[in-house]
Amino acid sequence: MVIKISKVLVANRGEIALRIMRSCREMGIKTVAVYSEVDRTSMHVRYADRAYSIGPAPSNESYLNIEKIIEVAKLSKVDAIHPGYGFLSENATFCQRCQQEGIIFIGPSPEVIRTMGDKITARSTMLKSGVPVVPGTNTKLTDDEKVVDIINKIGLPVMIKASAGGGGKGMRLVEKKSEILSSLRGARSEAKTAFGDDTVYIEKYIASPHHIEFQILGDQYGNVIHLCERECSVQRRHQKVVEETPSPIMNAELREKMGQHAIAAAKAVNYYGAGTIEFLVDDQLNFYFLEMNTRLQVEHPITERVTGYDIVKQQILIAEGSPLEIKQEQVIQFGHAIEARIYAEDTDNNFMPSPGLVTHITEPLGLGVRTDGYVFEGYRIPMDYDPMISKLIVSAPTRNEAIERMRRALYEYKITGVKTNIKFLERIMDCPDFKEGNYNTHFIKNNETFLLASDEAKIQFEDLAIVTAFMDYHHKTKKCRNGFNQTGKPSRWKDFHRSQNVKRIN
Amino acid sequence: MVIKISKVLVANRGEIALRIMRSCREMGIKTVAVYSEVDRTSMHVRYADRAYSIGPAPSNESYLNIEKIIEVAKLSKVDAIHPGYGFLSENATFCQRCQQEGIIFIGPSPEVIRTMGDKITARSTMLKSGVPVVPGTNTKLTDDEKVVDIINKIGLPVMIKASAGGGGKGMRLVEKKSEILSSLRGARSEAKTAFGDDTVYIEKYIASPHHIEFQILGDQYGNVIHLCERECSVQRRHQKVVEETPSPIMNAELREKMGQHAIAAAKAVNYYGAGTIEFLVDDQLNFYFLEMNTRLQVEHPITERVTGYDIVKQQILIAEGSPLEIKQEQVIQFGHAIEARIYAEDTDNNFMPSPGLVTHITEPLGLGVRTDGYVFEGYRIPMDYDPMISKLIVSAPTRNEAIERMRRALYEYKITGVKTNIKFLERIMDCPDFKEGNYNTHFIKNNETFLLASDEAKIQFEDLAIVTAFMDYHHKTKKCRNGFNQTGKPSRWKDFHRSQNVKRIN
Amino acid sequence: MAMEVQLDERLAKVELLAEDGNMITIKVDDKVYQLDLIQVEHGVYSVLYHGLSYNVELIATESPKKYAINTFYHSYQAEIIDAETRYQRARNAGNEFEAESTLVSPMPGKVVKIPVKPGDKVQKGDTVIIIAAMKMESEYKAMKDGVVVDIYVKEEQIIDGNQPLIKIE
Amino acid sequence: MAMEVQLDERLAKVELLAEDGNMITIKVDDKVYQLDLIQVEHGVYSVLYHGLSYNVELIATESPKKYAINTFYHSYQAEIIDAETRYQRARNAGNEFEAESTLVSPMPGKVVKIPVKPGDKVQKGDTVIIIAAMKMESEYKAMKDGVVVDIYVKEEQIIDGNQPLIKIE
Repeated sequence: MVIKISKVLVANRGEIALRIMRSCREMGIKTVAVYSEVDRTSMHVRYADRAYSIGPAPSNESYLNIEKIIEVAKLSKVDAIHPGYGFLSENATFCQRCQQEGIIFIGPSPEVIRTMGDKITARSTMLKSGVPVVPGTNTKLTDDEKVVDIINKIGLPVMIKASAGGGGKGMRLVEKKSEILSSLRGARSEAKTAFGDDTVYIEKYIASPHHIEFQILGDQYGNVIHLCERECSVQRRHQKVVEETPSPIMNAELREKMGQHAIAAAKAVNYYGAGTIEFLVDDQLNFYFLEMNTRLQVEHPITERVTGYDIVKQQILIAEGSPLEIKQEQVIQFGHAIEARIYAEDTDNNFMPSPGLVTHITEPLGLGVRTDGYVFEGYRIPMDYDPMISKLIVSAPTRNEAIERMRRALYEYKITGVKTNIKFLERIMDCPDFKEGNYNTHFIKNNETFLLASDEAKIQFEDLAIVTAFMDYHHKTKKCRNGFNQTGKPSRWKDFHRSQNVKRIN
Repeated sequence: MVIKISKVLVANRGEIALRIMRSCREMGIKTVAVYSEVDRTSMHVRYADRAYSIGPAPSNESYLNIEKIIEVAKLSKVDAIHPGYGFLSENATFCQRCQQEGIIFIGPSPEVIRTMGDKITARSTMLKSGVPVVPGTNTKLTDDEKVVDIINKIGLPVMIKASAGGGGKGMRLVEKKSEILSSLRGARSEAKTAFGDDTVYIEKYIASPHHIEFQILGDQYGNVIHLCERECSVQRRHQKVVEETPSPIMNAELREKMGQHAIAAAKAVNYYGAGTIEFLVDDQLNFYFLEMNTRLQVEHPITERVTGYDIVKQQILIAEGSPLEIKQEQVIQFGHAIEARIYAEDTDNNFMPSPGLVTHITEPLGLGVRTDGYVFEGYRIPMDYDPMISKLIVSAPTRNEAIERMRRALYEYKITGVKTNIKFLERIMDCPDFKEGNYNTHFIKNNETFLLASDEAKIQFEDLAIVTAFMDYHHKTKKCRNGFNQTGKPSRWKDFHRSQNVKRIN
Repeated sequence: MAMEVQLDERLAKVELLAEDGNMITIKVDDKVYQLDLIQVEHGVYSVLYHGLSYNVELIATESPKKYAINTFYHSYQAEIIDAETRYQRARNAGNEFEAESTLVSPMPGKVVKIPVKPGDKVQKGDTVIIIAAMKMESEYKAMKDGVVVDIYVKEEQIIDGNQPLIKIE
Repeated sequence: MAMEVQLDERLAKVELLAEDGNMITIKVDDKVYQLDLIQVEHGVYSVLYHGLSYNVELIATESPKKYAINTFYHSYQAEIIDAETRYQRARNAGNEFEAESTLVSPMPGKVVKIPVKPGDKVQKGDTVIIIAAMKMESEYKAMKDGVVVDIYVKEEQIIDGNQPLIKIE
């Protein structure tokens, strides 16, 4: 049965809240925003049809406050909630609470979220369905001695990983026999702190792997398709920085094979909604199931660009109970797309986050460029949330042209007031290994010297900087002497258009 | 022989100058801007690698000043000049001057510009090549009596058109016998004033025609392809307002047939470069050659979006002497694209132009949206040039979704300070005839009542407007009393972020 | 704090009943609103009313009491009417005819042609001045029968929006 | 008009030789430039030099004499050195050690933990404060051996960028 959704609460903030509301608006669906105290001036509050405050800045008092969000959902009489990514998007309890209240959760069932959230259960489910997983253990390990035995049997190097894990926490690479016990204890203690569960499992370590994921869509009637792969190997500390599709190492045969396994993985858990199957791929193109993300991914726009489909709209249609209209054989990759994530961070200073006031912003425009952002001139990026400012997505018929376009778009992108990683992203586009498509998850580490090289050309622009500062100060003091700016009138544009006006009138 | 271009002078301004420079930047080509006195602060001056002043605001003293532009081209040592559209783009003399100076003109040969610029010569050239033209005369008509004879033979209604014409000037529709002589004299006198040439020709009047054009690309070796059609029937006073591709009335067979004729038309004059063949199409899908534009068109981005090709890059490659790499059979239309032209004009007041200071601008972002603009906050749109501010291009897999996306993008597009036609464009997207794809060049005239209907919902937002103005004034006066804004310090963001800061610090 | 606000044709009485940061209680004529109103960008306000989210853009004019206002799809002209304004309006009341005698430019542009001269008799609808802007020429007509008493601009002159052009009496 | 400008490590002597609208002649140390320099947006300058087109963005700071500057790809810190600044610098010269004794926050954030208290002996490299911002915790270390003499912030406190945190002597 298809139940048309007419009003959606977006339980998120930042660029993804806006991105979801855009699709809702195109579908004629009303949107409800929720916001924490520091987000009153945020763009998602202004873009939505309705907006409700849900508490103080810390996430656990607002964006993670299930009961408060349910309360707003009932008050504003929405049919459905979209959780975005992060926050409550993979929270089975929240999903269940929505069901209890008769509110559609735009995502999979709580059971699937639970199954895929526990890495060991996910591994064994995949194994049963014939999806290749990284060789390792598939039961909960608690006895340290047994773990050491198993590691010796698998053979070093191995990864010790937390079963409840995610985001690189509770994870240790073991390369030497002498490190086994200390790494095991380290992983356990970190997992206990982060997830309240010190269960671990062991995986064979895949040397120089590629991180490649498949976007899948499944409806509530058992139909599942994939929208091809995304190459996500450009990472820093397990954080993706640049993604692209197609992957430079992909070929049609491998795509077909991995795609079929991705579909099998989704079918194994009766998955519905949009989801992502992550694989590790080694240099010999062997691939292994890594994990499944049961939500929208940050990098979904590159898939949208090459396939043409609006993934958020597909999520909503599936949640309404519509059968999938896209057939696998219709899915093509038209051209090449690259996404770069713009972070508010100081790349010259150990990538320290850089919240603060955005004094000026110029977004790149033109052919093949998409920006998904949420900040504007005068917006104060709060220190309470993720440092991602926006995502810059470019596309072109070929990978080379897409890289050239990305360089052009990064050149046009100007954000002042806060520090950003734009220069660092430009260096990635200039990096020979990236240009040749010859990279894996060690790319950033291997190219650190190139990527963080200091600016040798800096000195030649010194005089330019000096002159401009001098002249600005000179005009400022001159104006004060002439008594301008003391009239109380808004003088924002007046001064630097005065000369123009004079020219025009004479 | 291929001669790589390394530096290009863009002999234009506004969005098209920027759009060309973007492609140059992606190709690693340096750019040189030229600007008139009122354009010192224009974006194209800031975007270019070099910029030179070429004279006062009036076009004939700057952007149409051939010798001045050639002088800058030599001074800045460019290999090539891109003329954009308008200004010198279809000026055979300019094209020839470039050749004489050994500068590549990015466009066709002067001979072709001349042939196609004279409408009668163009008509007879097409006839000879078997391209259908609107029934009418193909020789220069000077004798009034003979004209009357011919019109009587063709049968009313007819169009009288200036041979040197363009932009609707020197053109008359004749429906009654009694109007023939006065219309003929009117057309002649207008043509004389506008083009210095009163030669006219007669065309059968095509009732309720569609204006459909084909984008073609030809190289210097006789290879010509077409990149499918653009539907341009949404016009107001011969000015295009909205364009889309594919055309709602097109089918595969007709596209094939018209495409072949477009290629034949280009081959008939040994055309190279990017060009457009305009056709009139009647309700029975009979089509007639109307004219050829020997330059880039304003609406080229919709073709770029569905085919994936960057037409400016193709122009540059052709000008370098590269053979076309695109084969006709590779050209597909991926999805549907619509362009809306944003004009600075007062649609409620007879579309009067509205130059002035842009105080605030928010560009639409997200999936399937491209903006080609050039204005920014604080920019004063000069009264000396075209009122087009930008072009908004959307795309989606289907026409319906593209229309929904255009509505969403127009909703997000905020320009204050000058009046724009954004509301009018939204009404077009809401208009049943447009939504059903059931329109021809009479669309705007036929739907005027709907498109210009007054806002009935206006009254319900009155209180909102009143309260906001009141509170702004209230805060302004309060601030003055408290002595703020008299410190001389920049207070642009200070005031409205003060409350936020307080919240954050406690 | 209470004042009157003129919005296009409407004159509304506005009273601010309470203000606590961006939370306000305000009365417009007979209706009381509780609003969350905050300036989010230069000249851009976000207003929340019972959960509904509105955006309002204010465009400053040469007078601190006058605004051009854009809401969702609508545009308004507003003026704050305080004691000073009321006094001035009263003073000018007698001169209303005066204002209607003067043709004012609705947009910036360049004077192309003035086919009349002071002392000429004109009829309502006669073209008295032609202005060009953005490649388009507009003809302005006399708003009534009368005599041209003053011409404030010259041919070829660049003019601003809202500039007096010709006075007819 | 002549002044000194401090740009990062460099101290440059600047003299404005001529100014005619946006056309200026200016001397930086020994080099004379003829430039067309104009502010085009709030804080954004367009500079033309022998036809070359440059864009420079100035970010205002709390002091009208200090700027953060972005050119093409590069960032700088600048300070206008006039008589007043020179005097203050001279006065502070004796206290330079003072400045280096105080740990200052490089970014806004929240104090998570302060594992030291006044009177504690610390060694260079010891963690003395942990700050969280944007889901990331950063540890700040003592810049020298010494004794914690003052702590200006508390755990859980929200801090600004450039705020003094701890003094070590």
